[in-house]
Amino acid sequence: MNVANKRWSDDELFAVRDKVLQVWPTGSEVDLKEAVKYHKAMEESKRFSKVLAGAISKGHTLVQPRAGVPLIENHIELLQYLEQAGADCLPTTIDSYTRQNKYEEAQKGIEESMASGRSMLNGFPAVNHGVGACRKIIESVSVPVQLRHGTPDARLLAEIALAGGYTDFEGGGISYNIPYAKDVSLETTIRDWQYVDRLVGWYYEQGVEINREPFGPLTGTMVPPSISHAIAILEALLAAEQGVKFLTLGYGQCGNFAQDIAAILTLKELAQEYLEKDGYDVKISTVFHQWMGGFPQDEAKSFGVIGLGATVAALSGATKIITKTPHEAYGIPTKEANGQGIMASKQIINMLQGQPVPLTVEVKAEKEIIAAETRCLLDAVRVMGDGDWAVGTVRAFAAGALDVPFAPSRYNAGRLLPARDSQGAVRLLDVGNLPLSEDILDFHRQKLEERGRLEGRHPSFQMVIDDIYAIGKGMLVGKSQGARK
Amino acid sequence: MNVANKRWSDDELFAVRDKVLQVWPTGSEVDLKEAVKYHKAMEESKRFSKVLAGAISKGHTLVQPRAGVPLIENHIELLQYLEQAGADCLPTTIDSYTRQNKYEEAQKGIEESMASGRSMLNGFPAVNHGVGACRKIIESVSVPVQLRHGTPDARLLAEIALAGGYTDFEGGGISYNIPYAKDVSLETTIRDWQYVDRLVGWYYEQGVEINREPFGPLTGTMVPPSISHAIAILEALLAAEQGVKFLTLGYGQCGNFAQDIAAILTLKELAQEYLEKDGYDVKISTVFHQWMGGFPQDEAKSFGVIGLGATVAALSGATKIITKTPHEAYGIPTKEANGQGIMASKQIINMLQGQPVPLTVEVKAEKEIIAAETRCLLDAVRVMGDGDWAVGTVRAFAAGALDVPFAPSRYNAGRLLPARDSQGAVRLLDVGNLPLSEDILDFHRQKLEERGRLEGRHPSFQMVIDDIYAIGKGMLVGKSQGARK
Amino acid sequence: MATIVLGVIGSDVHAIGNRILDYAFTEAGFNVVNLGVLTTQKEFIQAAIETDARAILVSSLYGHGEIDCRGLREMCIEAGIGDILLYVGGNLVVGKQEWEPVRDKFLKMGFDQVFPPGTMPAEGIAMLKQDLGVS
Amino acid sequence: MATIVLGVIGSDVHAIGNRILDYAFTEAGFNVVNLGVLTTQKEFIQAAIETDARAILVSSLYGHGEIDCRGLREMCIEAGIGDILLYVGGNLVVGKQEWEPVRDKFLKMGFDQVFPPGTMPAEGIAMLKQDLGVS
Ligand code: B12
Ligand code: B12
Repeated sequence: MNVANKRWSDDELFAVRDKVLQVWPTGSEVDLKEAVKYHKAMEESKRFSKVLAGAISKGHTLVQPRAGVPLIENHIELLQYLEQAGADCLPTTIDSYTRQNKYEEAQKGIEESMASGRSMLNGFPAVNHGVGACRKIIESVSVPVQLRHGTPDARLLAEIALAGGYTDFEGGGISYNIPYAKDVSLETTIRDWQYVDRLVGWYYEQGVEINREPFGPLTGTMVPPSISHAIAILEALLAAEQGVKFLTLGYGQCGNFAQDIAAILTLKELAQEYLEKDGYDVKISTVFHQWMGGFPQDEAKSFGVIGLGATVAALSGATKIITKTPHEAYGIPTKEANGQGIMASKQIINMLQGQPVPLTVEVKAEKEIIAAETRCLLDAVRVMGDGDWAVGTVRAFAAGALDVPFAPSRYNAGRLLPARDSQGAVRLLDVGNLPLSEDILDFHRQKLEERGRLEGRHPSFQMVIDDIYAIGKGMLVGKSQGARK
Repeated sequence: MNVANKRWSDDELFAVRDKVLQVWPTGSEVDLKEAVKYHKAMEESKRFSKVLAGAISKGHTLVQPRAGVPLIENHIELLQYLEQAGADCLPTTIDSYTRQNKYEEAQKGIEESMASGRSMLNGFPAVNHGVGACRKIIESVSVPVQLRHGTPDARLLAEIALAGGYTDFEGGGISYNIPYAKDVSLETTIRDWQYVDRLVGWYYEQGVEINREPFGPLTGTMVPPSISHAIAILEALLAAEQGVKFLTLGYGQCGNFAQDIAAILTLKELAQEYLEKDGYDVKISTVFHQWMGGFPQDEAKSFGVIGLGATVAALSGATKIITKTPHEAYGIPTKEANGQGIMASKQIINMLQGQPVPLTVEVKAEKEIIAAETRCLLDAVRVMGDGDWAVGTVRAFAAGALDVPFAPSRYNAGRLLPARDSQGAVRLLDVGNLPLSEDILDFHRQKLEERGRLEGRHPSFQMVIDDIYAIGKGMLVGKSQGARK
Repeated sequence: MATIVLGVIGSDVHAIGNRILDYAFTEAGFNVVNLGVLTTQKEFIQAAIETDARAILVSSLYGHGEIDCRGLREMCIEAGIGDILLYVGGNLVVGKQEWEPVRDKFLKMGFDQVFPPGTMPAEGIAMLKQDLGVS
Repeated sequence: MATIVLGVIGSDVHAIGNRILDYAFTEAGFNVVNLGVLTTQKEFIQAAIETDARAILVSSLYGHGEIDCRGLREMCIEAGIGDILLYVGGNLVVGKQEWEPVRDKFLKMGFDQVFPPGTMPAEGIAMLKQDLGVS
């Protein structure tokens, strides 16, 4: 095993660092000492850790869109527009070539975008643009900006983004591998993300607070809460070991009211429990992702999906919500469509501000099942790793004891098959090798049998497909028609 | 007192009827016997009472828009479009001249609309168009159609609409007077609505089920649930006495999650309780009105308001929701905008289908307070009327023991002043003469003092104004700025 | 201070904006004669004459404003108060229409100021003070 | 029945549609060789040659389809499978764009059929059976 959950020494970090910075010319722009100075001169209102803490203490839910376009000036214009539309914090979403470290292709995309006057990339290629460009972005808005991406190896990207003044960096060794790669081993990505986390830890030791955010929704499609919770908590533990002190843990809306509220509540409670148990002192916030699966084509229906997500996010007390847009089913939104997603969501969040979390019996029941499942998973990982979370993670994925539905990675067993119960909660149709207790397995079986009875059919892969298409057809639970129709 | 809650004899009905039908030439088109035959030939899927019963048994929430344009063909086109957009039941919304029985002006509006090719009326003038036109409408769609208006004296309108095949008729002697008139006495409107209810009762005796729907939201602006509940239940009692067997009771969204859910639950429970106590056997359904106050100008923000309303309606288990549109702040919506309101709402309602009502401690607490208040009001009405609900209603309004905020009628005391507490629930700032118990008054006082403390100001009319403007500014609870800014 | 007549014209019962306008213009120092909802052209003019008002503020929310407001200026002229200030505001026409043509239509009818949906009272107050030369 | 090669081109990792297409085309009787996500042009062509496939079905969801698909037909020709059927579908370009020009762009690149966002597998299956003359 080529990885262990053990804090890197500064020497280890800086030895690797030299090579990382050489991968692309802009690496040479990074001057850590100067970057620390730059961060220290920044207003607190632009620092993610502070804004998140403020939201928690006031009980607010912050609104953040996704957004990134290839050219600097356009990206600035976009972010300013979204701030105007009411975003409480902003993103820079990175393009897919950069995510795969294909900086030459990103360069081609930049040039073609310039030439054609259209965006030819699906995000902002921050590595190609470099440190100075990042700072221009940070300086052009008055709220915190986070780097959002999906990059298995984000070491150079992190160097440039942090030196460039970003105060929050998304991703993790599991969540930016399994849904975002095909052939990259978990050992590699866990190590590469230890680098990122250690870099963030190093900044903290210099007095600079950087927030980190594992990518909660994973494949965005019927991921059972316990799966995403287990992975989020593992990434939290790995990050904490490297010195990360501020973490936002995420969850992608599943659609069932009670399950979604319970998920946000348990995410924070369980993370705190596991981090404390291992002796880490970390500030935890949560982020609720509006519906991450396929969207309806119709814009009004999309507003419906967005509205339900915003309502649940606000009622759950999530620290932050990531919004979608009425263009979701088609393509990268225009700035106007992106602003509409923000405004619709924020209207709801403001209206629900200060209203208590609806702790119903159903929410309590879902909390119990999510917590029990997550503990089964995490405890198995610990055992499989002989007490080492990193080793355990690698082994658990190899054994299918951790398994993400619909993920492209060949390091993911891909045996898990989720389906909705009759009320739309995500349950397990095929549990694969998940180390769940008999009680829990029974629970899932019963829930899906109940649905099968109501629909007069046996739960099968066709049911899963129907569920995937359901939202596009204006439902949450798929009716028997699906791909054939 | 010129009114009593006593069933009209057929003779009484038919004596008045002769005069009613003479008010406008189309009155002569009404042939009751033939109308009964027409109704009996109608498919059950187009009868409101059946569709409502079906929704209740399946736990569905039906989606219904508001819609009405001056010319027949356009109105049909509009309804067909809205059915296509997903409306489960349809409306015909009547114009404001017809509502005030100004049929000459309505005629002018029809003619000007024809000449200009634009709608010059804010609804469909059904009396002017007559029985045949109504039937054309009913026959052009495949779902039930309800007549929606706001007419203090709706006797002729009811004759034409029921003979025209409508199976549901909105309004009531209180709810279509106090918010819709200035100078019409409650005695007059209660009598005129006894006529309508008796006519509906007469149809029932011939075997034709017509549903009736008191107008729940009243002025649509911070109406405390107990006020609208008391009035809805009074109208239910008055209707039941005349032989009405199917009633949909309504409530306009106040904005606080727990209060809104509690309102729908108590509305049905209390109505059933009072109707049973008086020995009536009536089928009760409920309707949740999406936000009835001033809307935000921005369409995306309006979608937010719509989304929250749809979510709460679905979770509350209301039988029906009346939708708003992204054009609300501007004017009568285009058919497209109207369809968008339906589609956004229906997406959410379908997604939440079958999910349980969130019975939180806060919902339970709101249920108790709403029930206690409503009972105070109704019991006072009974006492004031010496056991006669009609007499009691007239006297209670005269004494301010029933009082609707912001209502134009001079038969309404207008002393009641509602304001939101810090979580947005509608409370009483000035209780006027409402006969509420000391406990309840204390509760309201405390809630508003708490808000005052948080905002560092004394509750006042300025706070009420701020609350009225709040939604337009993207909030539920008004911050201290309001009209002055 | 100056007396003004306020009301909602025609068969319109929208009372909430009217109540707030009453409060806001009174707070701003005007002597407000509020006729409330369902007010006819004749009632506006009679009240203006009786109270020697400097301006008539008409609201129309429900969409029939175009029909209801026609001829008001002419009737003022006939009644001998032809140069009284006439303001109108609200949701003046049916549907979401472009604002400029709507405004022009009402200006042509003889209104001195026309206010779009969502106008805050402060804007009307500032304009009225300016038009009346008071502060 | 006919063999087809399926995959998601370029740096695109959207795996869900690919999994469903695999299932649906297999159910419809095709012999599906699924290369999954992150597939290069070369890999598509090699697989087509190796398996003697009748069609290549390319998905692109993430917006870079325009860059990634360019030259695929030419490369097929070079590789000696110039007249293999080429299908493409997904969210082919960046942003919500008008469909006709997008389709034309990909037709001009040499694709035989181009499918818009939200296409159901059944439509692709019906078209492929028609183009291959099978049923
Ligand atoms: C789920 C999802 C993700 C998941 C994917 C998980 C995984 N590994 O599979 C995650 C969260 C990881 C993700 C990441 C990203 N995504 Co994404 N994603 C989606 C989303 C919401 C749903 C996709 C989906 O699964 N749909 C359900 C399946 C069944 O449908 P489908 O994929 O469309 O495929 C069907 C049809 O298109 C058709 N079809 C497809 N190909 C072909 C080919 C033929 C021949 C035929 C006949 C039919 C056909 O049949 C399929 C089966 O029915 C879509 C938006 C949407 N559609 O609502 C965005 C979307 C595709 N993503 C997008 C983007 C940009 C990204 C990111 C770059 C992040 C970002 N900037 O936002 C990264 C890309 C990472 C990468 N390197 O590829 C954009 C693409 C933009 C564009 N084209 O302009 C979309 C459209 C969202 C948006 N509006 O911005 N995404
Ligand atoms: C509450 C409401 C009702 C309540 C009214 C209760 C009552 N008695 O007051 C009820 C439910 C009864 C109702 C009924 C109807 N309504 Co209504 N209603 C509304 C709603 C939602 C809010 C109005 C409101 O109170 N706003 C808050 C106040 C503070 O703002 P305001 O009224 O706009 O007034 C402010 C400004 O406009 C400005 N202003 C107004 N006049 C003037 C004048 C001057 C000189 C100045 C400077 C400023 C100014 O200052 C005011 C204070 O800030 C509006 C839509 C909206 N705005 O969101 C529809 C709306 C006004 N109603 C409408 C309609 C059509 C009706 C009905 C005919 C029913 C129907 N077909 O839907 C009936 C009409 C009955 C009748 N005969 O008049 C339409 C009008 C359509 C149009 N113009 O094209 C609207 C716009 C909704 C819509 N989009 O369809 N309604």
